[in-house]
Amino acid sequence: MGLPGGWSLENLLEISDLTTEFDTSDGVVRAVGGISYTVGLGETVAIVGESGCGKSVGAMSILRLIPEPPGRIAKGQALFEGRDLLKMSNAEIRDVRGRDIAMVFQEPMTSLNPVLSVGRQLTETLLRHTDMNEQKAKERALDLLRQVGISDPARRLTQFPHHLSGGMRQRVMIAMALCCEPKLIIADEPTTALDVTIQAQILELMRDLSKRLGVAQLIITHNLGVVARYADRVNVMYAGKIVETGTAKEIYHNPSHPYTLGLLASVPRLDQPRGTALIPIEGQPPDLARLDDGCAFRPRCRFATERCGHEIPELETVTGDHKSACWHYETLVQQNGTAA
Amino acid sequence: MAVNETYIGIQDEPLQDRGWGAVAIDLIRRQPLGAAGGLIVILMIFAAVFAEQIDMYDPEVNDFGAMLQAPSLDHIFGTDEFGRDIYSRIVHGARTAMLVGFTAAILGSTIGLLIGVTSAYFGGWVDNIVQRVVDVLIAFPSIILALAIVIILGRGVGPVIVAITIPLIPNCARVVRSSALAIREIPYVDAARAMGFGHVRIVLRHISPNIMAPYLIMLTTFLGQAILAEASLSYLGLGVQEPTPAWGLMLKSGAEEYAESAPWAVIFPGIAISLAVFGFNLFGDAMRDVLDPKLRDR
Amino acid sequence: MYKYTIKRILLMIPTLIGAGLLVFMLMRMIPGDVCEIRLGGTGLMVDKEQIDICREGLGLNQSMAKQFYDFAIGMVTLNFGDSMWTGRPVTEEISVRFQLTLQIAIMATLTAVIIALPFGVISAIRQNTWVDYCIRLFSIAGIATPSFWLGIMIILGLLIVSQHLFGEPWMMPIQFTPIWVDPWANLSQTIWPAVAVGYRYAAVVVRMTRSAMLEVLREDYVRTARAKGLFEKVIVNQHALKNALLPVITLVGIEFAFLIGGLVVTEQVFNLNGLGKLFVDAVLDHDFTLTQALVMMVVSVFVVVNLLVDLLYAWVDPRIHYS
Amino acid sequence: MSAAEDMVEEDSLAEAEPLLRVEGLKMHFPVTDGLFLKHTVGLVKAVDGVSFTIAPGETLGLVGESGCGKTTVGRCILRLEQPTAGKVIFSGVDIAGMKTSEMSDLRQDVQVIFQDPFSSLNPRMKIGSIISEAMRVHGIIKDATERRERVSELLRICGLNPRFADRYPHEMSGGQRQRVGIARALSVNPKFIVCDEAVSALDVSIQAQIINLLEDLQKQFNFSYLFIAHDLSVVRHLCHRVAVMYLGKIVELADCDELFDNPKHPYTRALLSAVPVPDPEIEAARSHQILEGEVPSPINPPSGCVFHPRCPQAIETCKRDIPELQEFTPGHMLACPVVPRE
Amino acid sequence: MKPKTLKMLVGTTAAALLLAANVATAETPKRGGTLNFVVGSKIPSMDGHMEGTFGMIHPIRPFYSTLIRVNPENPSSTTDFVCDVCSSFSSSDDGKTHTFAIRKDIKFHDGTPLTAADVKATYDKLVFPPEGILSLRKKFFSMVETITTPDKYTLVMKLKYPSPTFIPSVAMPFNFIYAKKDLDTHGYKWHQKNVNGTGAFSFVEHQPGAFVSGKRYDGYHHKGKPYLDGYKAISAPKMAVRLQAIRGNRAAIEFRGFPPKARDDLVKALGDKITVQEGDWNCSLLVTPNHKAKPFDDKRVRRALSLAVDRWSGSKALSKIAIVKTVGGVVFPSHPLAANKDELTKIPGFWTDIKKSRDEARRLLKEAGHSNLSFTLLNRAVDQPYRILGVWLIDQWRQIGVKVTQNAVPTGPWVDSLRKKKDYQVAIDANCQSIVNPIVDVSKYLGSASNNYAQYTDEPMEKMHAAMSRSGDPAEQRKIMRDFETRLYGEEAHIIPTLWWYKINPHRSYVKGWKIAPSHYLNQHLDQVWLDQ
Repeated sequence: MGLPGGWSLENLLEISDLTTEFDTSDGVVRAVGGISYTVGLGETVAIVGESGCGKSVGAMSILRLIPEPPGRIAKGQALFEGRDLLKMSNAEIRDVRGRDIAMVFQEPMTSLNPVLSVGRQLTETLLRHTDMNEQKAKERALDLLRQVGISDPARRLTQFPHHLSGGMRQRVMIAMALCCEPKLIIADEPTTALDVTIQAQILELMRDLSKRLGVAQLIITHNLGVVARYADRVNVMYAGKIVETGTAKEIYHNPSHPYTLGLLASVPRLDQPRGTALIPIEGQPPDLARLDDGCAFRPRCRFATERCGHEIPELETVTGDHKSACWHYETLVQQNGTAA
Repeated sequence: MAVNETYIGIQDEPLQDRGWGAVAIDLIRRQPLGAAGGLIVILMIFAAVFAEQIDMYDPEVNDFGAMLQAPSLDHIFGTDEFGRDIYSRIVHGARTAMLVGFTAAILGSTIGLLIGVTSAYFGGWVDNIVQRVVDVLIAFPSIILALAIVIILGRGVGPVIVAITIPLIPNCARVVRSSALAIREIPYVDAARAMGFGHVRIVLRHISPNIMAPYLIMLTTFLGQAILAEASLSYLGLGVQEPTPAWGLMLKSGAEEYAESAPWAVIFPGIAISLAVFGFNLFGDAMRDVLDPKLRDR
Repeated sequence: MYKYTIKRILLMIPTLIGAGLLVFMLMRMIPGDVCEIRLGGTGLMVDKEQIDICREGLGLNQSMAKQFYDFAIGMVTLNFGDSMWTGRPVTEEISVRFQLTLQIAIMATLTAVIIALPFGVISAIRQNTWVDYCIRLFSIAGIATPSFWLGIMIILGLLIVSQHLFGEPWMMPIQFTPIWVDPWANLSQTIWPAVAVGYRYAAVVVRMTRSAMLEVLREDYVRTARAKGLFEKVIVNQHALKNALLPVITLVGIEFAFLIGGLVVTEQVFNLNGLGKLFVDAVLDHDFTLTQALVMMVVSVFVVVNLLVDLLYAWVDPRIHYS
Repeated sequence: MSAAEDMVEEDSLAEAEPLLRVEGLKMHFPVTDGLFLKHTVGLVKAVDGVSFTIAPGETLGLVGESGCGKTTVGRCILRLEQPTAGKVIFSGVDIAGMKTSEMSDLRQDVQVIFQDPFSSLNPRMKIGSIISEAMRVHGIIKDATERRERVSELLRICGLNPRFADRYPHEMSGGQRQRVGIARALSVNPKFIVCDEAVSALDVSIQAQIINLLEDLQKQFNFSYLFIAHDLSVVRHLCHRVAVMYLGKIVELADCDELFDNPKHPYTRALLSAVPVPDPEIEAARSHQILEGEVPSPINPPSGCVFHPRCPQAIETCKRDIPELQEFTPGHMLACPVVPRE
Repeated sequence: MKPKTLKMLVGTTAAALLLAANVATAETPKRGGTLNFVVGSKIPSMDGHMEGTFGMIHPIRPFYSTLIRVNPENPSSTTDFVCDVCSSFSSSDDGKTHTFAIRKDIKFHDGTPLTAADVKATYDKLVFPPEGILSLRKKFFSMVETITTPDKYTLVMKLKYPSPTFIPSVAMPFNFIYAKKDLDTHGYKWHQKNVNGTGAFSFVEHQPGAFVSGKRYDGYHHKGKPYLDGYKAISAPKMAVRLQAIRGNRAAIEFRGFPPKARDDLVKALGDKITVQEGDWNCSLLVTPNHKAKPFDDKRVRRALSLAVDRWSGSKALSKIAIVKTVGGVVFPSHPLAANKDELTKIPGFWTDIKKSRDEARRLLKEAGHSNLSFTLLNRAVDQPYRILGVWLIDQWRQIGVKVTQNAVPTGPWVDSLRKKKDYQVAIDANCQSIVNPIVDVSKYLGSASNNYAQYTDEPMEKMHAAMSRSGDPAEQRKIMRDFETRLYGEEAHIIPTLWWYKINPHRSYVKGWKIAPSHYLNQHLDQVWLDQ
């Protein structure tokens, strides 16, 4: 975990002021509006938020996988082991991709190339980034498939993605990500498309591998439960900004942003009896093309004051690493405290 | 929470409609080729509608004092072998072309739409039979089919339109069918069925309007194809009849006999055909990009 | 796969029957009569008696049912009869032309594919750049140009240019020499129609390749490939192109089948003694036997090519698992 | 609402005459082959003998993983599919065997809310027409002005500004569309609504809004819901009783809290264990039972108990005998002979 | 028997126009070379007896000989016939017996010697075909009573009545002499696909739809001929291709005829490498009103339609764009029986004052109650000259207020409509014959003729024609012909004439020895053609 109060060399990845924009027919949409966070060595960090809040775009911006045009990384830094990913040449970033930082995507159905065999898709990463020969790469691929718990790996290598079930495919995706023993895996909604029992299998696998291999993980998800179960630290995003960041425990037990608070109150929980009241966040998420220079959550916020209308709050420390981007977090923390 | 009076979305400003100007500027910026195509299409339609107003001579009157004259101030595109003003014939030819093109394209794609949707919606033996018929028509050499139809039906623009339309229908029906098969599975169709609506209502009101993207794309493609088909039929001597001004006819006689001695007789009708088809295709391509990037050619 | 193939082959039968019925009825709906055209078309004096002798000789005075029965039996037993116009066996008439048409179709396909694949791919990767615009304009121009016009211009261009260069106008041969007899004479005749046809063909394929590539490049697995750090070249050539090829293969198949029976206009322009020309002549001459046999042949080629395309499809795309 | 009130309510429900009774419902999709004369070469047993009842004003949750047949059950009740066997008795009438033409009236009693708010509304129709279409076509309200008023009212009931009537679906957000879907279902005054994953596609904050709306509407109009979902947390929150399906069969059916607090079937247990709770401390304390393997193909389901290949408690007889859904404790049905009686 | 050139009709032989200084008879023919020529039609069966198209004549005629033929040295003459397989021929004084002495030095290409029996067998097939066997020329020989061979090299044809049309009919180029042996052993259909003749060239190859090639027959009976080593007749139905082929020297000549612009283009591009031969063509383009369709049963309407057409100025304009030129009456313009200009301009429709003519036309229409006449013109979808003339006629009729739409259809439906359905209102048709044989040629205008599609009966005209056919006196024939012509075109306007076709043959200058004839069917045996290369 990072040192309190600032960036440290232990940080594998340091994102600062990352801003990604898209040109659309409605004008420039700032999907990611200057976010900063860190991922420490071996740490599992979650980015949580609702659809359209920019969490995926933010993650893909790190590896510069945003389609350009219409996308554009407007500014910011993404220091990976001290090197700015955003300033690298195309050749350099290609070397980083798949070797140092690997990605696991949401849709295992579409993220694997349907016309290439599983083996081919696994080995090509190895052949690209290491000096293994075909034979060695194949052995390594077999080993990887075994590691991610795929039965009969030798046969699987010759199969095509459509032969595999969703869970299997996601395992293949993970095996692919592990190919070159990366230092960081970015997992973009890795289990959203899967059933709960499979979701549990996959997440358990990821946690296990991560621990065993010491790989840091950046999990992008909307599922608060998944975050609670697996993440060390959490960044909550809303409308392209990180509105709260802290350890999972802090976030869940001491939410210091009205949005986080609202999320937790509106999610139905398995451990609460039937009929427990849900308190939804009223209104709709804002249109990113029409953001003004106030707090984006203001229209849905019961704490909103006049100040929120013209000043965008920056992340401020609540306690230690726990930060919130709200002018009224103190009021909120107090109220919460009394409520709890 | 009670059913309250604070409606969702009441604080939204109403979605303002952007003006046509803004839409046009946006189109030019994003689809410059498409905008150019649109401009050509508008030009063609304008010429077709206002042919009498913008022509310079009667397009059908022979003037043997002015045979095969090169372009001049009197005849800006020159004259043909009968001394007819080529510019005026092209302007009036636009009317024939638009008539043939639009009628054939609209008929072809609309009939294809209905057949395709019906076939997909009912499935089973209806689909089976329709698909077999479509198979036959697609496999049948289309120019020969058109040729046979135009010979059977005889004179004039009408038979040419029918002859051009019929080979278009199965292509559209097939594309529409596959779209409709997908749409049939979309929940709003289930919702309509759950509401207890009849087949006709579901086909016409719920499925067909949602196949507008492939339909419109087929339509613009067909427009170009129809104009070219008319030219091909003319080349085989079976297109629109003299002395009606028609581009295919003009191009054919020009290209066959006067390509060298009176190049203007072949260049201008050729440009007219190519430009029109070009325009429709550019426009159609842009529409494809806007409406449905996934829709296949043909 | 095996079962699927059998099923597809059986599915050809209704198509062939349908095509047979259609052509049989169409031909008899066309006003005119092969004897009247052949004997009376010249404007010479011809008696009714002579026409009747001719009709009887061709079996045209028999009932429709009998004629159709003979036609159907002929098709099944592969006995296609004699041309009503020349009196030669239909198979002989067709086989003479088939070679030429097939060669042009193959050459045009090669031309088209060689031009279209790289252009389509470049156009897609450089979407909305001037390169893309140029390629798109080039390809739409190909679709927008009437093929006979292009053919006439090619011939005229050759005549004029060669006269300027060599003093003597040069024209391509107007009679077919098989490629194994004289490759040079063969190619100097066939290359021009192949180019004229190939241009339009390439234009269609470029558009298809471009749109398929654009679509594929947006797919998740391309993003996955990028995230693996693969070279762009590898991503385009191996990951994207292989997927984008599927619709292109279909199109090439359909176009190829179309060329076998549809080179009507180009064959006229270049005076190619091919199937397209034969087809038009047969229809215009009311040569029932020949037209019917031609339709059956072209439709057969079409369905067979389609079958091959589908099997190829299955081979390229393992998702299509026929069982 | 207190837990005590809840209990009373549920007691009364149990005794009421059920609004809907499903008996032995089977939906087998044939896998066909052949060219013109199709013949069946196999069966996908999407639903294989499902029985349950729903009382007026009750919500029955139907949970399970994808492919377990829960959606097909809903579609059979809606008669979007023609069931292979079994009865669907609605208000005393068996609608499973009815002809489509006889269905028209019943259609209006049974309505549906779909999962995907983006595809369940016809994009070419304005919201107003979407909601009023059925009223017009079925002649429920013949006067156009009245109809417009009714549309406004329905929109208001569903928490939408009546001005939305003039908008197209694409001009609205997911949550708003889902409200339109609900308003459409309400337009024919149904008694029973099938909610097919009605909130799964929504974001958490919006999901809560819709859940609350569904609850409010039920209180107001006394609907019955068949709530089909895979999200157990939502089901727990919303349903009176819950049925767990696995591969076309109901494996456990019980009152909501009973099922969640006291799951019996090994599958239910694994399912519950797999669902994470949004609280890191609780999560850290929970034991996570990870179910091995995946759901087998319904074309060729395992013999005996369909769950046995993945079941941690499976014994030899499970491979052989198909377990019946039986009352385990009062009100708690279970299809597993292995679970010991306490 | 003394050989003599038969001159049935005496008169000045108006030579066709020969523009370029060609056919320099002083030149000595060179031997060798292959002549490539293009044929603007498909090649149907190879049996001349059952075909009527030049598509068969051009490629096949050189394989065969005929009994007599048009004089190859003077093909533009309409009356100059010479022997081919005969050494002489003569007729009895009553004109009923014609005796042909057959040459003894002739062999078929397969080596069989030719005798009178072969000629008789050929003519038996033509004149008295067995049942089920086509003979398109049967009608031409309706006057023949018997064909006999008194000895091996003598053929006698006896006529039922003397006929001025007999000898020209014998000279028709379709009357290929077949070997009796072939007819006996292979049957009457063998010649459709096989060739065995006595012509200047022997058969080499027929590639269906593409070409026919022949090589020099060394045993040809006209000694020293042919000059060519061989020829290739290449089928090229599109006019543009034929033109380009000559320009690109893929072919040296085309024998049917080119439009004027094509000639100009060739001359412009190739200068003196091109020689042009031109002349009147024994074809005339007609407008046939359907007398059974109202209002064309009214002769005032028909006359109005004829009066509206300005033939004299049309001739000037159309001769620049179409293969028509000469204004003429029913008879081929340069034939002795043809009307001279004075006679012609008296016939309504041929008046030189077009204004007067059109005023009369409008008056007639008004009188008939059809001032706003509109109708559909059935035309043949063939460019030259049908389409061009169609456009011109429509514009001519527009000038008297008649609105015409055109229905140009392919040959099939056109023939069908004219011959079978007879459902047209007004049609464009042509009278196109091979040998100039006016009395036979004008028989098309008889209501009773099988190729007259106007559906009228006109007894006086039938009588006039019968009188002409059996008259031995050219002056009388000419007089009757004037009455016939005036009644047909003027009084009754059964048929509305337009212009005579005009044959233009631009060819490579190295083609020598071929002379233009008044018909594209004639003089196509190619034995006198040589290449100056």
